[in-house]
Amino acid sequence: MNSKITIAGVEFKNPVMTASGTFGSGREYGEYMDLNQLGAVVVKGVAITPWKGNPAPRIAETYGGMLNSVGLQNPGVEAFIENDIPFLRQYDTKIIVNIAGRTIEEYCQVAERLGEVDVDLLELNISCPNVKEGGVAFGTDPFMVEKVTKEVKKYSKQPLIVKLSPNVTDITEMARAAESGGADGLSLINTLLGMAIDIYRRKPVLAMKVGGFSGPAIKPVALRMVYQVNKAVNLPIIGMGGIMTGEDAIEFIMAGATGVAVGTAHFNNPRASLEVVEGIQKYMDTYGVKDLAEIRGII
Amino acid sequence: MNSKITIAGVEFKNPVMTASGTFGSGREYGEYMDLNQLGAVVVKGVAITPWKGNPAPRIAETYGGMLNSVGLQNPGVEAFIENDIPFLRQYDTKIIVNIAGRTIEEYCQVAERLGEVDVDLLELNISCPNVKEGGVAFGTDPFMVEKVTKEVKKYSKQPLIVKLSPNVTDITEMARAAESGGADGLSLINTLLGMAIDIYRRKPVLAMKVGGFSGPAIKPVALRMVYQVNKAVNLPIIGMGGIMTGEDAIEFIMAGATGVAVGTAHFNNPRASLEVVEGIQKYMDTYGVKDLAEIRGII
Amino acid sequence: MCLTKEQWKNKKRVEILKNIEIAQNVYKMDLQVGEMVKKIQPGQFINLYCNQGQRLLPRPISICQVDEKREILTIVYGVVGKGTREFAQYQSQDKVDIIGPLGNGYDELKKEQHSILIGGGLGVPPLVELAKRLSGNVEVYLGFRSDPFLVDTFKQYTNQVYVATDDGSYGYKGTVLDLLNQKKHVKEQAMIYSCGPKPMLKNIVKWAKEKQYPIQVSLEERMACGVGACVGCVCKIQNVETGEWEYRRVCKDGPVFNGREVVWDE
Amino acid sequence: MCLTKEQWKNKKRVEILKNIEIAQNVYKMDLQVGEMVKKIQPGQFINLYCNQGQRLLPRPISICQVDEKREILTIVYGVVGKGTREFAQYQSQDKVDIIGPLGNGYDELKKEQHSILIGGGLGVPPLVELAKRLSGNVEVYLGFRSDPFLVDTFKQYTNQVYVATDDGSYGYKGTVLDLLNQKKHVKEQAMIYSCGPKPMLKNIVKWAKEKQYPIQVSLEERMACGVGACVGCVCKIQNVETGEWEYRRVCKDGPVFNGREVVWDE
Ligand SMILES: Cc1cc2nc3c(=O)[nH]c(=O)nc-3n(C[C@H](O)[C@H](O)[C@H](O)COP(=O)(O)OP(=O)(O)OC[C@H]3O[C@@H](n4cnc5c(N)ncnc54)[C@H](O)[C@@H]3O)c2cc1C
Ligand SMILES: Cc1cc2nc3c(=O)[nH]c(=O)nc-3n(C[C@H](O)[C@H](O)[C@H](O)COP(=O)(O)OP(=O)(O)OC[C@H]3O[C@@H](n4cnc5c(N)ncnc54)[C@H](O)[C@@H]3O)c2cc1C
Ligand SMILES: Cc1cc2nc3c(=O)[nH]c(=O)nc-3n(C[C@H](O)[C@H](O)[C@H](O)COP(=O)(O)O)c2cc1C
Ligand SMILES: Cc1cc2nc3c(=O)[nH]c(=O)nc-3n(C[C@H](O)[C@H](O)[C@H](O)COP(=O)(O)O)c2cc1C
Ligand code: FES
Ligand code: FES
Repeated sequence: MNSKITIAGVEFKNPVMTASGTFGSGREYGEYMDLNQLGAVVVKGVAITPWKGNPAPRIAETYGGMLNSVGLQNPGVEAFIENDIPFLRQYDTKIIVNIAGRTIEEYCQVAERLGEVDVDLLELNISCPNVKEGGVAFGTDPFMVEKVTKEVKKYSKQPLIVKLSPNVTDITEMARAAESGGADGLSLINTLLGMAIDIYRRKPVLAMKVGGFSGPAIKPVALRMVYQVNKAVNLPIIGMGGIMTGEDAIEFIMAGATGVAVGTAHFNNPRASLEVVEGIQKYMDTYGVKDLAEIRGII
Repeated sequence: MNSKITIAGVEFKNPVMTASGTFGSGREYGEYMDLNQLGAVVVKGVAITPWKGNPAPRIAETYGGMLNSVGLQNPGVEAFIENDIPFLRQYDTKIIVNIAGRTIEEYCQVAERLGEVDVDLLELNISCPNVKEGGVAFGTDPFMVEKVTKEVKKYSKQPLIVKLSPNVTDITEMARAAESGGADGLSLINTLLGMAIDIYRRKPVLAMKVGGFSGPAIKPVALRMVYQVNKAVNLPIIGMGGIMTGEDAIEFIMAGATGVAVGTAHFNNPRASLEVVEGIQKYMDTYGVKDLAEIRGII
Repeated sequence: MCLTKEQWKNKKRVEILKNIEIAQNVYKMDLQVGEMVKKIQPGQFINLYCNQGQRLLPRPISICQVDEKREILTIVYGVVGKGTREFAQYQSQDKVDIIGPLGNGYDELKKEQHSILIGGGLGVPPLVELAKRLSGNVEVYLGFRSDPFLVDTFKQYTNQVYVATDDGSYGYKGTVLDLLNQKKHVKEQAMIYSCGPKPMLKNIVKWAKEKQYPIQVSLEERMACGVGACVGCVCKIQNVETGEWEYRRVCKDGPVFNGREVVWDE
Repeated sequence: MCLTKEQWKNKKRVEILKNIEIAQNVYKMDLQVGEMVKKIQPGQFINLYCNQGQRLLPRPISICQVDEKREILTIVYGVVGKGTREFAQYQSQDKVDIIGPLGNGYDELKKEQHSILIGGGLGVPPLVELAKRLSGNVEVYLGFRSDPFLVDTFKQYTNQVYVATDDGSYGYKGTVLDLLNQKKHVKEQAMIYSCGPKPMLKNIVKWAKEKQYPIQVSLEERMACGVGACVGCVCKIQNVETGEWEYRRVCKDGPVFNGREVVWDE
């Protein structure tokens, strides 16, 4: 049974990745599992300069899910290159860097800088609901999606994955725009926009009031979008949104995903992504699936 | 402590209603609770002629939620008037009729026919994700939202509530369109569009592939939308989406809702809506809230 | 019409007395349900709620048997998904929420009539209480893939219990329909009571029609409310005269239907 | 750098030995955790996961005390929300998942030094193991709203235990700071160890600064991962020289910080 996959010419030993922002740069969860077992580590969003992020509270729990308003706190691309790439390169796993920006220019600068270093793919985050400029503003307008993709693509040495926001009326429109812009693949979904209220303090739980909603609660929306996008464009998809188990991952693959990313599940179980790897393998063994291509987009 | 509310001139003994489609016309759950304790019964979608609905399976369970693709099966407005209104009028509770249509004309016909009978409000469902014509097609285009609202309003004797779809980029745009069209109030949210896959049968669980996603899983999205809409328009809001307890209902009221509706929770607990009534009362007692207006939209 | 407080039904938390595996991935659970046992009709079901909060929907499970004196209700269920996997982990003394009895059970005939009970796989359990209550001539035909269960229980109520397994590991090798065809059924009046997977029921109905037996079938469908409110659990029921069909609720209008009225095409 | 299989930490399912209410809505839970007890530093915490699947995030709870011989870890928690309400229902012999120990605890000083431990409400428990391990002169100041707990436990380790309650129902009537101010603290070198609600900590830090005592404070923030990966649980930490601040992770960079470096403005 072979669970290898290829995205934009890059081969991954298995389809399981870590969702950006939920896994740091791998160091912390590396204490809980063997990072060599992962298809790829997708690191948290990196910007051209350090970003402070949003005030606390940044986390709220919801039924079967959670909200976050981290706001892309990150030490900037130089610190990332210095500290995290050497750490990750010790392991036999692919590195995907999620890139953040406030303007098209900033995205391009990060992409250009990363072109000089040893990482495997770039993931363009135009869908973060937690930052005012950049982020989701780019991700909900097809014209902007195409434009930012096209520009960043010019500066990218590595294949460019565009990460889409689910907070739109028609996700296929955004997917087609990214395709027109020259994306080499798509990641979906980023977080939904959600809110929780502390009725005793009579305030939103999050300091920023609203935040990004993730976890198994959102899986039905994510699956539906992967399914729709897979029918609409010809790009490989990294599917995510609520994956907790190997079975969940198989659902995404059947909906059309090539890769799958595990995010919030880590907070419930530090070894979640490895258990997804094992679960996929077990499904393949039990049902005689020799290659994931046999079931990809089968529904 | 007074939990009375008023929407479009109609007074309700408390803010708790049943979400359309989850409570039939009250008969079934009437065996589990005293319907007199409810603020209103919102009956399932009624069309001008009987609708057969969609093939089975129509139900899928998801993490903290569920999908349905009932497709507005209903016996038509005449059968509804004959069988259900006399039943409901035995109780001291308001009646809100959810109206379905394939065309603007059909919506108008139902509204007009209901003008002749004893019901308290109409709820215009332009947000059902389970029917091809009508339904969500009307609910995701602000131009259509305004138009259908304006037309149906002409034929409505009772106040007209417009029920909005959450499957849009900007819910406030739809809310403003309904307001311009002359809506007397808004209901939100209807179901998100979701999917679940049976990996053993290698097929979507639902015969219709995708369906309406409801339950506590979606509450963060619903709360966020109620909050946004309350800031954007001057209409009373009936908030819903995942309400399971009195605390959940208080969150919606703090986000700006006047009424609240309980849907999927009934399937987990037939008495859910009554427990919400009791929970709201308890919160008011414990925290000295004399009138819900004190906390409405407080955040 | 308005019910009084005493008449309202409610979700009820009951104790599990026993929960044991009786065949591969098939469990038998005894519940201490109280007075509810008195109201039960064979073929009815209960809604069993999961204790895990992420699973909101109840699982409909047929009533297999009741012990009126000790107020015990027995169910038999297969582990097929997340909910039933959770149930299988329950221990005696654990508690679960249920509502019921729900739906319309089998119409039992008067005494001295001839009855043929036909069950397949997880459709076998609901026939137990029926076999117990029927008098007269009762024949029981049971089909399993491989590992049979409840056979001895039926034998307490009738000595005409016939078993088929797909792999021949027990009883007749073949389907329950093959087995039925082996026997000669010449009784003029026999009521067929049947429960099992759809393809089996479809074939049994065809067989019954040929033999001109009336037939009651118990159907399954994915449910949400289980009480008739959501219209989620439908099957196609046809007016045999006009040929017109409509979607009817398995939970409230069934789960037992007249086999001749069911449209099987999907 | 790469760890070997044996070195990986993991979520661990442990048995609850005892779970009792020790003050109104305050519970003490003993967990049979195995070897983990050996690695613990006072001020560290564990992530306690809910058994109910709709609650995904672990609850960070400080380590109150360990019994190295019997491999028991004790926590004390207040019932303040859904998760802690669930914990309160657990019975002995139930099991829970935990990871830990997590975070950086208090820097303990060498022997014979003077230590002042100041705890408020649910900030009291993490000071127990610290009081146990400190030697030299140990003063303990505890503030409660009304119903004190763990007071006798501290008395096992020092005879200088002073208690304040807001309503005067026990000990001194007033805040723990009022109580502190009542005593004369003239020792030149004393380390302050503090844990409690933010407004209290803010005031204690001010007091300590005036007296020129070094002060360690243990902070709380809403967490997701608890291990430093999500950057969800931040507090503002300032470089005292430059005045520049950045968000640091309470779970990984703390929960114990140098009180002088914490920015309290929000
Ligand atoms: C009236 C009736 C009586 C039944 N009696 C029995 C019985 O006695 N013994 C037994 O083993 N099984 C019985 N079933 C089937 C049983 O309800 C399902 O096997 C069970 O719900 C599966 O739940 P799960 O969580 O393990 O599977 P999942 O597929 O994970 O279930 C998820 C959801 O699907 C629903 N679902 C899945 N399969 C079915 C199904 N076949 N019918 C209805 N809902 C389904 C569940 O209710 C749940 O909402 C009966 C079904 C019906 C409708
Ligand atoms: C390092 C640390 C140590 C702690 N030690 C103790 C202790 O020893 N005893 C004790 O009673 N409490 C302690 N707390 C606070 C405790 O974690 C919260 O009271 C608890 O998480 C509340 O959970 P809940 O589900 O009851 O509340 P809810 O508000 O329903 O919790 C929902 C979510 O909010 C988070 N949350 C809520 N309040 C807090 C909080 N104050 N800090 C962090 N997360 C929060 C929870 O983790 C959960 O994700 C500690 C917190 C931290 C950060
Ligand atoms: C705490 C947190 C931080 C996140 N940060 C980022 C980020 O920096 N960049 C990004 O593209 N997505 C970010 N995401 C979104 C996730 O990568 C993922 O798309 C989303 O959480 C859905 O997957 P999940 O349900 O498995 O978590 C973040 C999510 C969480 C929960
Ligand atoms: C089975 C089912 C049927 C529904 N039918 C209707 C309907 O006929 N008309 C309508 O406006 N909304 C319908 N809805 C949507 C609900 O009224 C409600 O907006 C939604 O379920 C969110 O609330 P909840 O999470 O409390 O269920 C239906 C929902 C469910 C689950
Ligand atoms: S399950 Fe709701 S009508 Fe049958
Ligand atoms: S809780 Fe994730 S970094 Fe602290």
